[in-house]
Amino acid sequence: MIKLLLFAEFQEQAGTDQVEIDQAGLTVAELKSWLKQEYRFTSLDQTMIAINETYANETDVLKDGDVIALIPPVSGG
Amino acid sequence: MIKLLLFAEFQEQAGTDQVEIDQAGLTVAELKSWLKQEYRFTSLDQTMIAINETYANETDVLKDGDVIALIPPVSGG
Amino acid sequence: MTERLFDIQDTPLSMEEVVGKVTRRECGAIATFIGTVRELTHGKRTLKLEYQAYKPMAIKMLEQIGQEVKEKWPGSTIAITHRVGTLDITEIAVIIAVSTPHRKAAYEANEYAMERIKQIVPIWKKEFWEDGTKWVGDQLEQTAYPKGKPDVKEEDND
Amino acid sequence: MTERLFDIQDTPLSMEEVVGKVTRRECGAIATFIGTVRELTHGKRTLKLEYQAYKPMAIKMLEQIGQEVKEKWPGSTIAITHRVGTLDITEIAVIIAVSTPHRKAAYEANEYAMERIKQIVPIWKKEFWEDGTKWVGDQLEQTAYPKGKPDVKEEDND
Repeated sequence: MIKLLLFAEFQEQAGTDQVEIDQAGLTVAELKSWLKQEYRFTSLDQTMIAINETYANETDVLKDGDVIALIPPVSGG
Repeated sequence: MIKLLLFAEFQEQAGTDQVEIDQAGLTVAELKSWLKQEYRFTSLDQTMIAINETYANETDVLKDGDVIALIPPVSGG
Repeated sequence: MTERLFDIQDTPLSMEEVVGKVTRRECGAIATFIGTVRELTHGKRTLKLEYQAYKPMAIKMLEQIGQEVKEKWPGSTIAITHRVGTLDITEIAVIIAVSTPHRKAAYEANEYAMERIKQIVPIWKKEFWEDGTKWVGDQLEQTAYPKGKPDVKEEDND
Repeated sequence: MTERLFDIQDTPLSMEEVVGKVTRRECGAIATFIGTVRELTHGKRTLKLEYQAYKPMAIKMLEQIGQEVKEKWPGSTIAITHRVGTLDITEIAVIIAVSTPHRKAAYEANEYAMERIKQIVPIWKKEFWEDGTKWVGDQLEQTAYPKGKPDVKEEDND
Protein backbone atom coordinates (compact mmCIF):
# COMPACT_ATOMS: atom_id res chain seq x y z
CA MET A 1 0.00 0.00 0.00
CA ILE A 2 0.92 3.61 -0.47
CA LYS A 3 0.06 6.33 2.02
CA LEU A 4 -1.26 9.53 0.45
CA LEU A 5 -1.09 12.66 2.63
CA LEU A 6 -3.49 15.53 2.02
CA PHE A 7 -3.08 19.14 3.11
CA ALA A 8 -4.92 22.44 2.85
CA GLU A 9 -7.70 22.45 0.25
CA PHE A 10 -7.24 18.76 -0.60
CA GLN A 11 -7.67 17.79 3.02
CA GLU A 12 -10.91 19.75 3.15
CA GLN A 13 -12.18 18.40 -0.17
CA ALA A 14 -11.46 14.81 0.86
CA GLY A 15 -12.57 15.24 4.46
CA THR A 16 -9.46 13.44 5.70
CA ASP A 17 -5.74 14.10 6.02
CA GLN A 18 -4.59 10.76 4.60
CA VAL A 19 -5.76 7.82 2.58
CA GLU A 20 -4.23 4.48 1.62
CA ILE A 21 -4.06 3.76 -2.09
CA ASP A 22 -2.98 0.68 -4.00
CA GLN A 23 -1.41 2.31 -7.04
CA ALA A 24 2.21 1.14 -6.97
CA GLY A 25 3.68 1.12 -10.46
CA LEU A 26 1.96 4.32 -11.60
CA THR A 27 4.05 7.33 -12.57
CA VAL A 28 3.43 10.62 -10.83
CA ALA A 29 1.62 11.89 -13.94
CA GLU A 30 -0.58 8.79 -13.96
CA LEU A 31 -1.27 9.18 -10.26
CA LYS A 32 -2.54 12.71 -10.88
CA SER A 33 -4.92 11.54 -13.58
CA TRP A 34 -6.16 8.77 -11.32
CA LEU A 35 -6.67 11.21 -8.42
CA LYS A 36 -8.66 13.57 -10.64
CA GLN A 37 -11.10 10.80 -11.48
CA GLU A 38 -11.15 9.17 -8.06
CA TYR A 39 -11.42 12.25 -5.84
CA ARG A 40 -12.52 14.97 -8.28
CA PHE A 41 -9.78 17.27 -6.96
CA THR A 42 -9.99 20.52 -8.86
CA SER A 43 -6.55 22.08 -9.00
CA LEU A 44 -4.09 19.26 -9.56
CA ASP A 45 -2.37 20.94 -12.50
CA GLN A 46 -0.56 23.34 -10.17
CA THR A 47 0.04 20.67 -7.56
CA MET A 48 3.34 18.94 -6.92
CA ILE A 49 3.74 15.42 -5.67
CA ALA A 50 6.24 14.62 -2.96
CA ILE A 51 7.49 11.07 -2.63
CA ASN A 52 8.97 10.33 0.79
CA GLU A 53 9.35 14.04 1.59
CA THR A 54 11.10 14.94 -1.67
CA TYR A 55 9.59 16.72 -4.68
CA ALA A 56 9.05 14.18 -7.46
CA ASN A 57 9.16 14.44 -11.23
CA GLU A 58 6.17 13.54 -13.40
CA THR A 59 7.95 10.41 -14.58
CA ASP A 60 8.90 9.04 -11.16
CA VAL A 61 7.23 5.73 -10.36
CA LEU A 62 5.37 4.92 -7.13
CA LYS A 63 6.55 1.97 -5.07
CA ASP A 64 4.78 0.03 -2.39
CA GLY A 65 5.45 1.59 1.02
CA ASP A 66 6.00 5.09 -0.36
CA VAL A 67 4.59 8.07 1.48
CA ILE A 68 3.12 10.41 -1.12
CA ALA A 69 1.91 13.95 -0.48
CA LEU A 70 -0.06 16.39 -2.60
CA ILE A 71 1.67 19.77 -2.45
CA PRO A 72 -0.51 22.57 -3.80
CA PRO A 73 1.25 25.94 -4.31
CA VAL A 74 2.77 26.82 -0.95
CA SER A 75 1.90 29.97 0.96
CA GLY A 76 4.08 30.05 4.04
CA GLY A 77 6.11 33.02 5.19
CA MET B 1 29.94 82.54 27.28
CA ILE B 2 29.75 79.58 24.95
CA LYS B 3 29.66 76.00 26.15
CA LEU B 4 31.90 73.64 24.19
CA LEU B 5 31.09 69.93 24.48
CA LEU B 6 33.81 67.35 23.93
CA PHE B 7 33.35 63.69 23.07
CA ALA B 8 35.44 60.63 22.34
CA GLU B 9 39.10 61.39 21.60
CA PHE B 10 38.66 65.12 22.26
CA GLN B 11 37.27 64.43 25.69
CA GLU B 12 40.28 62.28 26.48
CA GLN B 13 42.78 64.75 25.05
CA ALA B 14 41.27 67.63 27.02
CA GLY B 15 40.63 65.60 30.14
CA THR B 16 37.12 67.04 30.45
CA ASP B 17 33.75 66.71 28.70
CA GLN B 18 33.04 70.42 28.46
CA VAL B 19 34.68 73.81 28.65
CA GLU B 20 33.43 77.36 28.62
CA ILE B 21 34.90 79.58 25.93
CA ASP B 22 34.51 83.28 25.22
CA GLN B 23 34.71 83.24 21.45
CA ALA B 24 31.36 84.67 20.31
CA GLY B 25 31.71 86.31 16.91
CA LEU B 26 34.08 83.73 15.48
CA THR B 27 33.01 81.66 12.51
CA VAL B 28 33.11 77.90 12.76
CA ALA B 29 36.27 77.85 10.64
CA GLU B 30 37.88 80.43 12.94
CA LEU B 31 36.83 78.46 15.99
CA LYS B 32 38.60 75.40 14.61
CA SER B 33 41.83 77.33 14.11
CA TRP B 34 41.56 78.74 17.60
CA LEU B 35 40.95 75.28 19.07
CA LYS B 36 43.98 73.86 17.28
CA GLN B 37 46.20 76.44 18.93
CA GLU B 38 44.50 76.48 22.30
CA TYR B 39 44.02 72.74 22.85
CA ARG B 40 46.43 71.19 20.33
CA PHE B 41 43.67 68.88 19.12
CA THR B 42 45.11 66.69 16.37
CA SER B 43 42.30 65.72 14.03
CA LEU B 44 40.11 68.78 13.62
CA ASP B 45 40.14 68.66 9.81
CA GLN B 46 37.74 65.75 9.77
CA THR B 47 35.70 67.12 12.65
CA MET B 48 32.30 68.76 12.34
CA ILE B 49 30.99 71.46 14.61
CA ALA B 50 27.44 71.32 15.91
CA ILE B 51 25.79 74.51 17.08
CA ASN B 52 22.84 73.88 19.36
CA GLU B 53 22.55 70.25 18.27
CA THR B 54 22.63 71.00 14.54
CA TYR B 55 25.54 70.49 12.14
CA ALA B 56 27.01 73.89 11.27
CA ASN B 57 28.69 75.26 8.16
CA GLU B 58 32.21 76.62 8.25
CA THR B 59 30.85 80.16 7.80
CA ASP B 60 28.28 80.06 10.61
CA VAL B 61 29.03 82.54 13.41
CA LEU B 62 29.06 81.69 17.11
CA LYS B 63 26.75 83.62 19.43
CA ASP B 64 26.86 84.04 23.15
CA GLY B 65 24.85 81.29 24.85
CA ASP B 66 25.39 78.77 22.05
CA VAL B 67 26.12 75.16 22.90
CA ILE B 68 28.87 73.98 20.57
CA ALA B 69 30.03 70.40 20.12
CA LEU B 70 33.01 68.89 18.38
CA ILE B 71 31.81 65.96 16.27
CA PRO B 72 34.66 63.75 15.04
CA PRO B 73 33.73 61.12 12.41
CA VAL B 74 30.93 59.09 13.95
CA SER B 75 31.16 55.34 14.51
CA GLY B 76 27.82 54.25 15.88
CA GLY B 77 25.81 51.33 14.63
CA MET C 1 23.76 20.88 18.85
CA THR C 2 20.56 20.33 20.76
CA GLU C 3 18.52 23.23 19.46
CA ARG C 4 16.97 23.10 16.01
CA LEU C 5 18.06 25.87 13.67
CA PHE C 6 15.04 25.05 11.51
CA ASP C 7 11.73 24.39 13.16
CA ILE C 8 7.98 24.37 12.80
CA GLN C 9 6.01 24.95 15.99
CA ASP C 10 2.41 25.38 17.05
CA THR C 11 3.12 27.76 19.93
CA PRO C 12 3.91 31.51 19.79
CA LEU C 13 7.33 32.34 18.39
CA SER C 14 10.02 34.12 20.37
CA MET C 15 12.37 36.54 18.67
CA GLU C 16 14.87 36.26 21.49
CA GLU C 17 14.98 32.52 21.06
CA VAL C 18 15.51 32.51 17.29
CA VAL C 19 18.04 35.33 17.41
CA GLY C 20 19.82 33.54 20.25
CA LYS C 21 20.41 30.57 17.96
CA VAL C 22 22.49 32.67 15.54
CA THR C 23 24.30 34.96 17.97
CA ARG C 24 28.02 34.27 17.66
CA ARG C 25 31.15 35.95 18.93
CA GLU C 26 32.54 36.36 15.44
CA CYS C 27 29.39 37.94 13.99
CA GLY C 28 28.56 41.61 14.36
CA ALA C 29 25.36 41.73 12.35
CA ILE C 30 22.06 39.94 12.77
CA ALA C 31 19.26 40.64 10.31
CA THR C 32 15.88 39.39 11.36
CA PHE C 33 12.67 39.15 9.42
CA ILE C 34 9.42 38.79 11.29
CA GLY C 35 6.29 38.01 9.33
CA THR C 36 3.15 38.97 11.21
CA VAL C 37 -0.53 38.51 10.46
CA ARG C 38 -1.70 41.63 8.64
CA GLU C 39 -5.27 42.78 9.06
CA LEU C 40 -5.77 44.25 5.59
CA THR C 41 -4.73 42.74 2.26
CA HIS C 42 -5.85 44.61 -0.85
CA GLY C 43 -8.39 46.37 1.36
CA LYS C 44 -9.95 43.15 2.60
CA ARG C 45 -10.12 42.54 6.34
CA THR C 46 -8.53 39.34 7.63
CA LEU C 47 -10.00 38.01 10.89
CA LYS C 48 -7.35 35.37 11.53
CA LEU C 49 -5.11 32.93 9.68
CA GLU C 50 -4.47 29.24 9.88
CA TYR C 51 -1.14 27.76 8.84
CA GLN C 52 -0.70 24.10 8.09
CA ALA C 53 2.60 22.36 7.34
CA TYR C 54 3.80 19.03 6.07
CA LYS C 55 6.12 19.18 9.02
CA PRO C 56 8.96 16.70 8.33
CA MET C 57 9.26 17.80 4.72
CA ALA C 58 8.96 21.49 5.65
CA ILE C 59 11.87 21.12 8.06
CA LYS C 60 13.90 19.34 5.37
CA MET C 61 13.22 22.18 2.95
CA LEU C 62 14.15 24.78 5.57
CA GLU C 63 17.39 22.88 6.12
CA GLN C 64 18.01 22.94 2.38
CA ILE C 65 17.53 26.71 2.37
CA GLY C 66 19.99 26.91 5.23
CA GLN C 67 22.50 24.95 3.17
CA GLU C 68 22.02 27.26 0.19
CA VAL C 69 22.54 30.30 2.40
CA LYS C 70 25.74 28.87 3.89
CA GLU C 71 27.12 28.28 0.40
CA LYS C 72 26.17 31.71 -0.92
CA TRP C 73 27.24 33.65 2.17
CA PRO C 74 30.13 31.79 3.81
CA GLY C 75 30.44 32.52 7.50
CA SER C 76 26.73 33.14 7.92
CA THR C 77 24.47 31.33 10.36
CA ILE C 78 20.73 31.16 9.78
CA ALA C 79 17.77 30.00 11.86
CA ILE C 80 14.16 29.86 10.76
CA THR C 81 11.07 29.02 12.77
CA HIS C 82 7.61 28.92 11.23
CA ARG C 83 4.40 28.83 13.21
CA VAL C 84 1.46 26.58 12.45
CA GLY C 85 -2.09 26.60 13.77
CA THR C 86 -4.47 29.52 14.20
CA LEU C 87 -2.97 33.00 14.41
CA ASP C 88 -4.61 36.29 15.32
CA ILE C 89 -3.80 39.66 13.78
CA THR C 90 -0.23 40.84 14.64
CA GLU C 91 0.85 37.36 15.76
CA ILE C 92 4.17 36.17 14.36
CA ALA C 93 4.00 33.59 11.56
CA VAL C 94 7.69 33.29 10.77
CA ILE C 95 11.05 34.46 12.07
CA ILE C 96 14.22 34.34 10.01
CA ALA C 97 17.46 35.35 11.71
CA VAL C 98 20.80 35.53 9.93
CA SER C 99 24.08 36.46 11.52
CA THR C 100 27.13 37.41 9.50
CA PRO C 101 30.44 39.09 10.24
CA HIS C 102 29.32 42.15 8.23
CA ARG C 103 25.86 43.53 7.75
CA LYS C 104 25.27 43.67 4.00
CA ALA C 105 25.32 39.89 3.75
CA ALA C 106 22.90 39.56 6.66
CA TYR C 107 20.20 41.51 4.84
CA GLU C 108 20.79 39.74 1.54
CA ALA C 109 20.80 36.25 3.00
CA ASN C 110 17.67 37.00 4.99
CA GLU C 111 15.75 38.21 1.96
CA TYR C 112 16.94 35.24 -0.08
CA ALA C 113 15.73 32.81 2.58
CA MET C 114 12.30 34.43 2.66
CA GLU C 115 11.95 34.14 -1.13
CA ARG C 116 12.91 30.49 -0.97
CA ILE C 117 10.42 29.77 1.83
CA LYS C 118 7.68 31.06 -0.41
CA GLN C 119 8.88 28.80 -3.21
CA ILE C 120 9.66 25.40 -1.76
CA VAL C 121 8.55 24.94 1.85
CA PRO C 122 5.30 22.94 2.15
CA ILE C 123 3.34 25.28 4.39
CA TRP C 124 -0.09 26.63 3.56
CA LYS C 125 -2.07 29.59 4.79
CA LYS C 126 -5.84 29.78 5.14
CA GLU C 127 -7.39 33.23 5.24
CA PHE C 128 -10.50 33.83 7.34
CA TRP C 129 -12.55 36.83 6.21
CA GLU C 130 -15.95 38.03 7.34
CA ASP C 131 -17.49 36.52 4.22
CA GLY C 132 -15.56 33.30 3.86
CA THR C 133 -12.31 31.39 3.95
CA LYS C 134 -9.69 30.34 1.44
CA TRP C 135 -6.49 28.33 1.33
CA VAL C 136 -4.06 30.72 -0.32
CA GLY C 137 -1.62 29.65 -3.02
CA ASP C 138 0.78 31.31 -5.35
CA GLN C 139 1.65 34.29 -3.19
CA LEU C 140 4.54 35.24 -5.40
CA GLU C 141 1.96 36.07 -8.06
CA GLN C 142 3.86 34.13 -10.63
CA THR C 143 2.40 31.24 -12.56
CA ALA C 144 2.46 28.46 -10.04
CA TYR C 145 5.48 26.23 -10.56
CA PRO C 146 6.33 27.47 -14.07
CA LYS C 147 8.76 24.61 -14.53
CA GLY C 148 6.17 22.10 -13.42
CA LYS C 149 7.74 21.91 -9.99
CA PRO C 150 9.18 24.33 -7.47
CA ASP C 151 12.77 25.14 -8.20
CA VAL C 152 14.34 23.04 -5.49
CA LYS C 153 17.79 23.50 -6.92
CA GLU C 154 19.59 26.62 -5.89
CA GLU C 155 18.34 29.68 -7.69
CA ASP C 156 20.41 30.94 -10.59
CA ASN C 157 19.13 34.47 -10.76
CA ASP C 158 21.26 36.17 -8.16
CA MET D 1 2.67 58.47 22.23
CA THR D 2 4.54 57.82 25.42
CA GLU D 3 7.27 55.53 24.14
CA ARG D 4 10.19 56.91 22.20
CA LEU D 5 10.62 55.52 18.72
CA PHE D 6 14.18 56.82 18.75
CA ASP D 7 16.25 56.37 21.85
CA ILE D 8 19.71 56.12 23.32
CA GLN D 9 20.05 54.05 26.47
CA ASP D 10 22.78 52.83 28.79
CA THR D 11 21.08 49.55 29.71
CA PRO D 12 20.85 46.32 27.67
CA LEU D 13 18.58 46.53 24.64
CA SER D 14 15.49 44.39 24.20
CA MET D 15 14.46 43.19 20.75
CA GLU D 16 10.94 42.52 21.95
CA GLU D 17 10.64 46.10 23.11
CA VAL D 18 11.91 47.74 19.92
CA VAL D 19 9.93 45.42 17.66
CA GLY D 20 6.87 46.03 19.82
CA LYS D 21 7.07 49.74 19.00
CA VAL D 22 6.59 49.10 15.28
CA THR D 23 4.12 46.21 15.37
CA ARG D 24 0.92 47.36 13.70
CA ARG D 25 -2.24 45.65 12.54
CA GLU D 26 -1.79 46.90 8.99
CA CYS D 27 1.81 45.73 8.65
CA GLY D 28 2.77 42.16 7.82
CA ALA D 29 6.53 42.57 7.65
CA ILE D 30 9.04 43.64 10.25
CA ALA D 31 12.71 43.74 9.34
CA THR D 32 15.07 44.06 12.25
CA PHE D 33 18.76 44.73 12.32
CA ILE D 34 20.73 43.93 15.43
CA GLY D 35 24.31 45.10 15.67
CA THR D 36 26.30 43.11 18.19
CA VAL D 37 29.82 43.44 19.50
CA ARG D 38 32.04 41.26 17.31
CA GLU D 39 35.11 39.64 18.81
CA LEU D 40 37.32 39.72 15.72
CA THR D 41 37.78 42.59 13.28
CA HIS D 42 40.40 42.08 10.57
CA GLY D 43 41.78 39.27 12.74
CA LYS D 44 42.26 41.49 15.79
CA ARG D 45 40.60 40.45 19.04
CA THR D 46 38.26 42.98 20.65
CA LEU D 47 37.91 42.67 24.43
CA LYS D 48 34.99 45.07 24.82
CA LEU D 49 33.60 48.28 23.34
CA GLU D 50 32.56 51.59 24.74
CA TYR D 51 29.94 53.72 23.02
CA GLN D 52 29.51 57.38 23.78
CA ALA D 53 26.76 59.62 22.38
CA TYR D 54 25.92 63.29 22.23
CA LYS D 55 22.54 62.15 23.39
CA PRO D 56 20.10 64.99 22.58
CA MET D 57 21.60 65.54 19.15
CA ALA D 58 21.84 61.82 18.47
CA ILE D 59 18.13 61.46 19.18
CA LYS D 60 17.39 64.41 16.87
CA MET D 61 19.42 62.79 14.10
CA LEU D 62 17.67 59.44 14.62
CA GLU D 63 14.37 61.28 14.35
CA GLN D 64 15.55 62.86 11.12
CA ILE D 65 16.41 59.42 9.75
CA GLY D 66 12.93 58.31 10.76
CA GLN D 67 11.47 61.22 8.82
CA GLU D 68 13.51 60.34 5.73
CA VAL D 69 12.37 56.72 5.95
CA LYS D 70 8.72 57.75 6.25
CA GLU D 71 9.06 59.88 3.12
CA LYS D 72 10.86 57.24 1.10
CA TRP D 73 8.71 54.30 2.21
CA PRO D 74 5.21 55.62 2.93
CA GLY D 75 3.30 53.45 5.36
CA SER D 76 6.44 52.33 7.15
CA THR D 77 7.10 52.69 10.87
CA ILE D 78 10.63 52.68 12.22
CA ALA D 79 12.14 52.53 15.69
CA ILE D 80 15.82 52.72 16.56
CA THR D 81 17.52 52.29 19.91
CA HIS D 82 21.27 52.64 20.36
CA ARG D 83 23.17 51.52 23.42
CA VAL D 84 25.86 53.57 25.14
CA GLY D 85 28.38 52.61 27.81
CA THR D 86 30.58 49.53 28.03
CA LEU D 87 29.55 46.47 26.02
CA ASP D 88 30.94 42.95 26.13
CA ILE D 89 31.31 40.63 23.13
CA THR D 90 27.88 39.61 21.66
CA GLU D 91 26.04 42.40 23.49
CA ILE D 92 23.65 44.42 21.35
CA ALA D 93 24.82 47.91 20.32
CA VAL D 94 21.88 48.92 18.13
CA ILE D 95 18.46 47.67 17.11
CA ILE D 96 16.61 49.00 14.07
CA ALA D 97 13.07 47.74 13.50
CA VAL D 98 10.98 48.69 10.47
CA SER D 99 7.45 47.55 9.81
CA THR D 100 5.82 47.87 6.42
CA PRO D 101 2.76 46.38 4.76
CA HIS D 102 5.01 44.33 2.43
CA ARG D 103 8.42 42.91 3.08
CA LYS D 104 10.68 44.30 0.35
CA ALA D 105 10.34 47.81 1.73
CA ALA D 106 11.09 46.64 5.26
CA TYR D 107 14.52 45.34 4.27
CA GLU D 108 15.33 48.38 2.15
CA ALA D 109 14.28 50.91 4.76
CA ASN D 110 16.18 49.08 7.45
CA GLU D 111 19.40 49.03 5.46
CA TYR D 112 18.97 52.69 4.56
CA ALA D 113 18.55 53.64 8.21
CA MET D 114 21.71 51.77 9.18
CA GLU D 115 23.73 53.56 6.50
CA ARG D 116 22.43 56.90 7.73
CA ILE D 117 23.24 56.12 11.35
CA LYS D 118 26.83 55.58 10.33
CA GLN D 119 26.82 58.92 8.52
CA ILE D 120 25.09 61.46 10.73
CA VAL D 121 24.34 60.25 14.26
CA PRO D 122 26.84 61.57 16.84
CA ILE D 123 27.79 58.31 18.50
CA TRP D 124 31.35 57.07 18.88
CA LYS D 125 32.84 53.68 19.52
CA LYS D 126 36.00 52.94 21.46
CA GLU D 127 37.70 49.62 20.82
CA PHE D 128 39.54 47.88 23.64
CA TRP D 129 42.19 45.42 22.46
CA GLU D 130 44.78 43.49 24.42
CA ASP D 131 47.43 45.99 23.33
CA GLY D 132 45.56 49.26 23.51
CA THR D 133 42.43 51.29 22.87
CA LYS D 134 41.17 53.58 20.12
CA TRP D 135 38.19 55.77 19.39
CA VAL D 136 37.06 54.58 15.98
CA GLY D 137 36.05 56.92 13.19
CA ASP D 138 35.24 56.65 9.54
CA GLN D 139 33.75 53.16 9.60
CA LEU D 140 32.30 53.57 6.15
CA GLU D 141 35.87 53.61 4.88
CA GLN D 142 35.20 56.64 2.81
CA THR D 143 37.07 59.89 3.16
CA ALA D 144 35.58 61.35 6.29
CA TYR D 145 32.93 63.90 5.45
CA PRO D 146 33.91 64.36 1.78
CA LYS D 147 31.64 67.39 1.51
CA GLY D 148 33.17 68.90 4.62
CA LYS D 149 30.18 67.80 6.65
CA PRO D 150 27.99 64.75 6.96
CA ASP D 151 25.25 64.72 4.38
CA VAL D 152 22.39 65.67 6.68
CA LYS D 153 20.08 66.25 3.75
CA GLU D 154 18.36 63.19 2.43
CA GLU D 155 20.63 61.07 0.29
CA ASP D 156 20.26 61.37 -3.46
CA ASN D 157 21.88 58.15 -4.52
CA ASP D 158 19.00 55.74 -4.26
